[in-house]
Amino acid sequence: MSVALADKSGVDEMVDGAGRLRPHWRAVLDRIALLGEGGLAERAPRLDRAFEDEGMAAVLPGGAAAGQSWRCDPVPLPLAAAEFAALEAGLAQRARLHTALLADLYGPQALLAEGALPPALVYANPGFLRSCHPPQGAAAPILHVYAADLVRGADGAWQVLAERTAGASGIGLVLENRRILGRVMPELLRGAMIRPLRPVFDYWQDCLARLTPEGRPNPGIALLTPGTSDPMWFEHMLLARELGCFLVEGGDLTVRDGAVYLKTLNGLEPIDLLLRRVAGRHLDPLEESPERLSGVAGLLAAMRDGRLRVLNHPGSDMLEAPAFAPFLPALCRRLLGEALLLPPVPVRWLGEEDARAELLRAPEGWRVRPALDGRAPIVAIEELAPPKRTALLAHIAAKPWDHVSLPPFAPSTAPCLEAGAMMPKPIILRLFLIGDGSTWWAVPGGLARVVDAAERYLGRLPPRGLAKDVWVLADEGLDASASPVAAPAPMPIRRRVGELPSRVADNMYWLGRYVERLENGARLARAAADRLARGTSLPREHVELATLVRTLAVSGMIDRETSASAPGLLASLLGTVAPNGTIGTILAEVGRVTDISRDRLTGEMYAVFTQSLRAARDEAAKTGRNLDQLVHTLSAIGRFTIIVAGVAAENMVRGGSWLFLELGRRLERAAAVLLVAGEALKGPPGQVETGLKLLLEFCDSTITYRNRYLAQMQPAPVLDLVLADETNPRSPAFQFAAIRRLLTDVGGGVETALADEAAALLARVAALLSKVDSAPDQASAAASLPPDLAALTAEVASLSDRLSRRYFTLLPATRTIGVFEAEDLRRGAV
Amino acid sequence: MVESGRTNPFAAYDPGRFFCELTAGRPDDRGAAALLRERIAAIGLDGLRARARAAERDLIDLGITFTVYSEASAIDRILPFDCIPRLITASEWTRIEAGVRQRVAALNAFLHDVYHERRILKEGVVPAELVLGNANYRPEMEDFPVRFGTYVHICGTDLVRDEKGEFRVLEDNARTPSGVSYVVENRHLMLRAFPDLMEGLRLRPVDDYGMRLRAAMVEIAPAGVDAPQVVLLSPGIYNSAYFEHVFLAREMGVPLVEGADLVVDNERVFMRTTAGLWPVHTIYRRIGDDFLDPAVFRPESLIGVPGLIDAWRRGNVALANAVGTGVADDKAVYAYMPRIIRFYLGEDAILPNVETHICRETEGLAYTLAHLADLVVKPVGESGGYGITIGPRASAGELAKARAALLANPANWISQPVVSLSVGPTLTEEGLRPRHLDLRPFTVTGRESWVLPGGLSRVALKEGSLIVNSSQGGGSKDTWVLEEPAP
Amino acid sequence: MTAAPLLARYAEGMFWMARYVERVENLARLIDVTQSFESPGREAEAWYALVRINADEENFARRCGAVSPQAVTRFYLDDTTNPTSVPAAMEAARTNARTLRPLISTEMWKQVNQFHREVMETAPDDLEGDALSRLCARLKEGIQAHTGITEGTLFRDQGWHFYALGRLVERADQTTRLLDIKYHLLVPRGREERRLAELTQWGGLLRAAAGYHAFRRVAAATFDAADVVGFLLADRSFPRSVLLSLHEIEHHLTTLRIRYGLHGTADALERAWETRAAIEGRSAERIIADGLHEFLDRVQRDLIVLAGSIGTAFFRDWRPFAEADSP
Amino acid sequence: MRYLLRHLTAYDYAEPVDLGVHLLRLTPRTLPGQRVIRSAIRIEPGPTWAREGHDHFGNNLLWLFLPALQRHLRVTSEAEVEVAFPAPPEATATLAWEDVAAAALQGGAAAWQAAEFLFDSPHAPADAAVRAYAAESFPPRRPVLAGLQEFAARIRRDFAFRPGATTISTRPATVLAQKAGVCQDFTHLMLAGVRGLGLPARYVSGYICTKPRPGQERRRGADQSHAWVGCWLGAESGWVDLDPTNNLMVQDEHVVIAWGRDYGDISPVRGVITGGGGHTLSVSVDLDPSQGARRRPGGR
Repeated sequence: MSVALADKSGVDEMVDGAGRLRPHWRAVLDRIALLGEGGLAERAPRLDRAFEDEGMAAVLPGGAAAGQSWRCDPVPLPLAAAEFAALEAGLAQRARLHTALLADLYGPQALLAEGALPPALVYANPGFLRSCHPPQGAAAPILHVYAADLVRGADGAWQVLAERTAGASGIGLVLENRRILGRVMPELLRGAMIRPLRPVFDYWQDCLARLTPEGRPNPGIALLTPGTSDPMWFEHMLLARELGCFLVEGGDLTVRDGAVYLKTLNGLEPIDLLLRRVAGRHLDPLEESPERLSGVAGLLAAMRDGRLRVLNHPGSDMLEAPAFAPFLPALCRRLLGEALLLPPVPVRWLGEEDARAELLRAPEGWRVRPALDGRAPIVAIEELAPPKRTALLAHIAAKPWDHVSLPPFAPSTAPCLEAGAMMPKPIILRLFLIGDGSTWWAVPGGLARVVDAAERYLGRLPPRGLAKDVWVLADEGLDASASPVAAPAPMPIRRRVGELPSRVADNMYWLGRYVERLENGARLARAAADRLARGTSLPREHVELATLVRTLAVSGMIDRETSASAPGLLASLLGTVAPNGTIGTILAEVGRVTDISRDRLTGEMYAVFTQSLRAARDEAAKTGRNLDQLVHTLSAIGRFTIIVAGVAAENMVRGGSWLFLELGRRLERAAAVLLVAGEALKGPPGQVETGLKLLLEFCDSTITYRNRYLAQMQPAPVLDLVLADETNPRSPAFQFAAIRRLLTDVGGGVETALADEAAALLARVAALLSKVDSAPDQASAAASLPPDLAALTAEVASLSDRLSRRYFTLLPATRTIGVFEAEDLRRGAV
Repeated sequence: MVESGRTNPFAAYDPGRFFCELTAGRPDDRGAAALLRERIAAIGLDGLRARARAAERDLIDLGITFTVYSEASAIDRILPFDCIPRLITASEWTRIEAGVRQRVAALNAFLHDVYHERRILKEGVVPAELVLGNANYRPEMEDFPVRFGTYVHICGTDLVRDEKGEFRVLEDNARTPSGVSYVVENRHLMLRAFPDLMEGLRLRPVDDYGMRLRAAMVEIAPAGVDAPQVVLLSPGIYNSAYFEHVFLAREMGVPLVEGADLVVDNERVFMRTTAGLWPVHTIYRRIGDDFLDPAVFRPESLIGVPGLIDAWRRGNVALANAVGTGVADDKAVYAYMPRIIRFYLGEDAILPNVETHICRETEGLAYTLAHLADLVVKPVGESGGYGITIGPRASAGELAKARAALLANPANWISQPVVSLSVGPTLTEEGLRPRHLDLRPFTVTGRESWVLPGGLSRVALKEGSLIVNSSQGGGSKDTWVLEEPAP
Repeated sequence: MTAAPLLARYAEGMFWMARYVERVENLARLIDVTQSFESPGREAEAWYALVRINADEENFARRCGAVSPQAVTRFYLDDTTNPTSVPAAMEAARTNARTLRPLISTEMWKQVNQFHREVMETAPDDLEGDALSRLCARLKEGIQAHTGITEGTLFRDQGWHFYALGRLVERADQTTRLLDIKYHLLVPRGREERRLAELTQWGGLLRAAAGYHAFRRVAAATFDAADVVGFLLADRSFPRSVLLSLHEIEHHLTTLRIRYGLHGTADALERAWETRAAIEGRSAERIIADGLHEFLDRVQRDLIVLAGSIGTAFFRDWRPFAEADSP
Repeated sequence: MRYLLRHLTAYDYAEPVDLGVHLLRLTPRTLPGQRVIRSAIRIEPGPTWAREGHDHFGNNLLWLFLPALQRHLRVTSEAEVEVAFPAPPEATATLAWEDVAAAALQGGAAAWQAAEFLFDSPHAPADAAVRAYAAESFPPRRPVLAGLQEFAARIRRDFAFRPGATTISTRPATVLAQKAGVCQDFTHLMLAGVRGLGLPARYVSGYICTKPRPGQERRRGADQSHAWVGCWLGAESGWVDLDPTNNLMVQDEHVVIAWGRDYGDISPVRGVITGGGGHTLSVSVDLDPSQGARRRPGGR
């Protein structure tokens, strides 16, 4: 194992200036040695693969190509216990300082009146929410999560590069890094004396309990996400799941009469605590940024009224402005009466005459960044093209308060695996704190981000990158798993069945329908492929194949015209499983719905779904243009659908998600069997027997039929078995009976209209059967069924429509009035 | 020599003097054999091997296996399957079908006669002691009526084909013939793995065997039962043919029972169900006579049903095949089959026997002793290929031993010339090579007989070997019977 | 036309196939969770809990001796001669499936057969490093495929009810044992400052029962031991809770009784009803206060009797004329 | 001067509105030069929930939650107001504009609140051309009010009052280029120009007397909400309001409703509705001198 010497520019985390190993690295290298010679290099690709498969990028719709996701370096970054304790104390102090700062800025603004802060930092700050600053005062703003980016200076001391007061993005990455590292390299973590990350959520939930507005024993807690298009959506999903709260988008919430509610199947559920992952100024289109409708109108009114607590406080985004840094030492003394423990990197606000003069005197060598936007990148003046540089300097001269300057900094380096060898790479460390408004606790881990040579430091987390797991070493003699938390009173368990957001119910319902549609499509295609393979010489076989083609065409899987010949049919079938074909499209849709429903699936279920789904999609995407490839693809699809069925049958909690997934599957299956039956019975009575055989095959019921009846293929018993037998897991009667039960559960025993409809369908099937059974010529009676079956199919579709209207109907689009129109000033009077 | 995958696999194929089922010119195949050869050549050796491997995997997955037991473990093996099918023309099949029907009719007539009037013994056509002294003779059957006079409901007739292409009967299996499941499964396997080989060829289907069998079982149920309950009686999952039992039970749609599932109460047979006792009317049994009823035959049998024979004799249950059929498929009786056919049916055998010398008859013994080195000497009443001496391949010592055995008990032996079994191209390590084949068509008889088109083609996988038994290294092929040309 | 009722042997085969399948799933999940959640420095203890949950202390001591992660994984995943191992359970499941071959779909048999072979091919390499969690994932996926095929192809006739009974009895038994052992590993240490560490352990326990996220959704914020016990014992929608299992057992027994007229279900029904009433009648806090171990012990004994009475009524020991014949 | 104010806003929706949340700024502010004798807001249909309050700038606010499935919304604001804003200081006696700018940027006890109105705002972004246009009125050391008055007069002179020439999103630079707009555009233009020079300026919304006084022409912007500019003259002189649309110092013809950085901070009837389809809006404003209690405002 070779370790390249650290670059001179930055301190190295592993070796000191004399090339000696720092002692706390001993533990890490010992663990790595356990993997054996080359063990690390061997595991690294698997680690990459695991991140691609299960990491954040994997959930982005469409999946991510290699190199598009966050990766984790196999070599962790250890932090000695004492060093971490110092960082924790320093960051906790900063979190307290920011809380005090917010209390003033959203209250009396004494700091402005005293001149301790220049007005520009507040009034020109886009994060300052005037709607949160009513003149008569409001509850003190609360910070609940806090993160800071740190770099180690040349003197070896950590400095704060940036702070995150809006939310603490990246904590999900920290947990994912540890989880996947632990799975791919269990030996690395086994026996290592490091502090575990698992208590994080326990602590977090404790905090939430303490932060719940008083007198709310069973708080409704929700995490507000911008939605699946957000690059950090994965993290939102993970947090919501671990914290046991709802994951909601703006559209899921509504404000009624001054209180915030979640729209669920059972009506409106009150929300008391909102963890926001949406910028403060996008929370409420009524009072802030009316051009964005991502928020919830009336939310801020509810918050001001004390009906809702938003964490972090919507106005806290303003403190991410880099311009605050140079004022913090003084503010700390002023507000806390303490000296600031952790210094910032030497940032200077150009609103100060001296700083501006120094910069303008010799712009080269300075870094500049917008003073009030913590997410904008840092720019090196000497790297700017002359016109841009001139423009920037002019801007600084005109609006000096709009930028800060800072000298170049060289982050420390840490060893990273590259091409099998350890190479020093510059890193930035992000640590996270969780608090309840008064006490703070640092997550014993973090995100060490490798700064790419090409990348200038960005204020926000990039969508991809290389991270290192951060190991906080346990103090000798201290129990690694203990943590200094006082026990709050335990909260009673709260039932949440039925509190399913309508959007989620909609997704689960369609997931069920799509999966079943896939299964039915694959079954039909498989039956056609088999006949194609063995050739059709007998008249019976011709009829069967023609029926299959018709059914596939009616289901929209293939085009009937072009599938008339055997080669045409093969091409059609291959076409339908191709990524842009009907089955291929459904596969993609299933993938999409699975991803956006991920917060409703356990990790295990999600893994099982996506792995088998990916296998199916990989098969479908293969270029083979022959029957073999078709059969492989159909098998892979079949495997995916049975796994979903298996999970639904035994592993899903019998809650709302399950109910709607099942409803979707059952409805689709009933419709499919009715459709196949309708097609199979089309034709003269003489062909009925052939149709019946096909129907038995499609419903997996051939053996059972033989078990129950003699060899004779008779219409009444066959149709009874495949349509009306409630013990046959494929019969419409079975589905209708199940749908009735499911709808009864969904309706909570109160609403019975839809369940009654399902019962009526069940009776309709029985009626169809008695029609055939009592006919003197059963074959003719069977051949006359298709119109009845079509009518029944239409009723299934109508039940589905009514179900959607009742439970999923999305409210009409929201819009703002009175802001963009202002007709009152422009109407044509005089 | 191992052929590479690219050459025409038939280039090095030479059946020699044997009749080849795929390369011998048969005008009535209407070009099917040539077409098939072309298609095989098109797939190529590599393709054949790859698909054959996949097909074997499929067999293992499906559990289409027989179990070989040794002291330490039970190993599931598949019956080796050769992917090159055997072709039978429509006219060949017409003859075979008529021949085996005739033979089954004669066997049933014979059995009825020996358990009733014994005309054939009284008239000396068949030596009485050969029948009455046979270990498989069941006195319990005497004067017992079976429905439609059918004793042998399921019969497997082993045929071979000589150099001239003439089909001859090698053996009758009138007790519990096995192997029919392979006929159907082989076809399914070919459909999955080699659909392109049969495209457009019109083949007689084999998949309604179960339905035909069940219909026959219902026919033979005791008269007056409205909806007879048929069951298949198997020795259980440890029997090497268990897969076939499952297959048949599923294809027939009847319960597969083991002895312990059946009870006899008041001379009626019931099966134990969760709801109590349920009457049973026809038992397709896959257990030998000796094990059927410990109360009557072998008392140590654990797989039988005490009281079953009583119930049967009372006419409360039908057994298929009937007890005591072993007396008819004995090798000794085999020699007399042409005479038996003529005796009962007044016809010549459509399918000739292999020329057989009955050593209990003086001429037969004399001829056998004189031509020992050219003949195959077989014991009567044994099966499975054991105890046979093949003259042309035997050492002097082996011949001497056989001669001594013959002289000691001539009645225990028959002899036959070495039949040059036909061959079929078979996929081997080296390439396509000729291997010897036989054919076992299956006849199902209730009120009437029906013959499954084709039958089990077994192939001796060792070069030059004539032994096609699965327990002795045999494999099987799919058997394709071409449809009659459309009128 | 009425079909023949179910052969007693088939009913037995269904019941046992399901139990063995459920056992494989539980073992795979336990091993996966143990490996993912082993506490630094306390690995041996965590792995030994696995042995204790399966009541394999003696068996393990005889075959393996000292406890180590490697020994335990080998014992359960790669030792065909250990009757409580995954391969042994899978072998038994397949043997039963073979018996049931005439009854179950080809798809179902094929999957069991393939999966059995896959399990039997487990090699020592599969237990090393990250391969172990992949193996567990494959095992779980195999069982889920089995369940899916069963769900989609097995007729909801008598056989299915016996199948369901097998899975549920095994599941209820596993959940009680899991709770019993884990609870006693955790609780005696219960000093207040270690509360969080324990909560973490409870998280591991919930994951072992596949109920972690479900529980999270139910328990809004913090929770304590009684909440977890209550969830695993008495939740009404969590598929692995003892109460839901018992509830479904009752449902299946009742269906067998009413739809198929199987009156032999009486004893078993009574037993299920009593056990369920015992769980429903008391809060988790109360159960813990009165002695969780004793309570779980009772539930386990009840389950054994329950399985026994199903067996006596329908399977092996069933003697149709025993009573009539006895003098 | 005493006025009776009546401001009617009516929305008619093509389809019923499922949910409506509204924020009204319709009640005049109480100021040293403005006395609100009475005021009332009528809403039809009646809200299910309402809250009164003040915003960051001290404007009067009313939050409304309306019942579901309404087809229209009518808001009537009526008030009786007496206005008499003090006369502006002598223009030549005001501070040099550069000193005002420096004091504002400095913040601190005297200026920190005025400093809020120094910076760009969404509807009045900084623009070099606008700044240059403004700068013509601000030669070095000119007293600030003199510059402002000249600037307002230039706007009145250079720009055509032309409803429909602009929309709310038309930028000051465009208004400057096309030399036409309405009161809101002139206000934003002036805000951008003045702030470009570093002077605090705020957007003031209100009304101007509907009927012309004898001998005067009718004021532009009557019959509607009106807007003008408030300017800070330094800690001592404080704020004065200039109406660039009519080139007036605000004294007794205007009623002040609210102020903020620009129109976005003070829109009078703002709401978020779901559903409703298309809608039509009609607004009418009357601001007439009242003769004592001849007519009771509020209609009752």
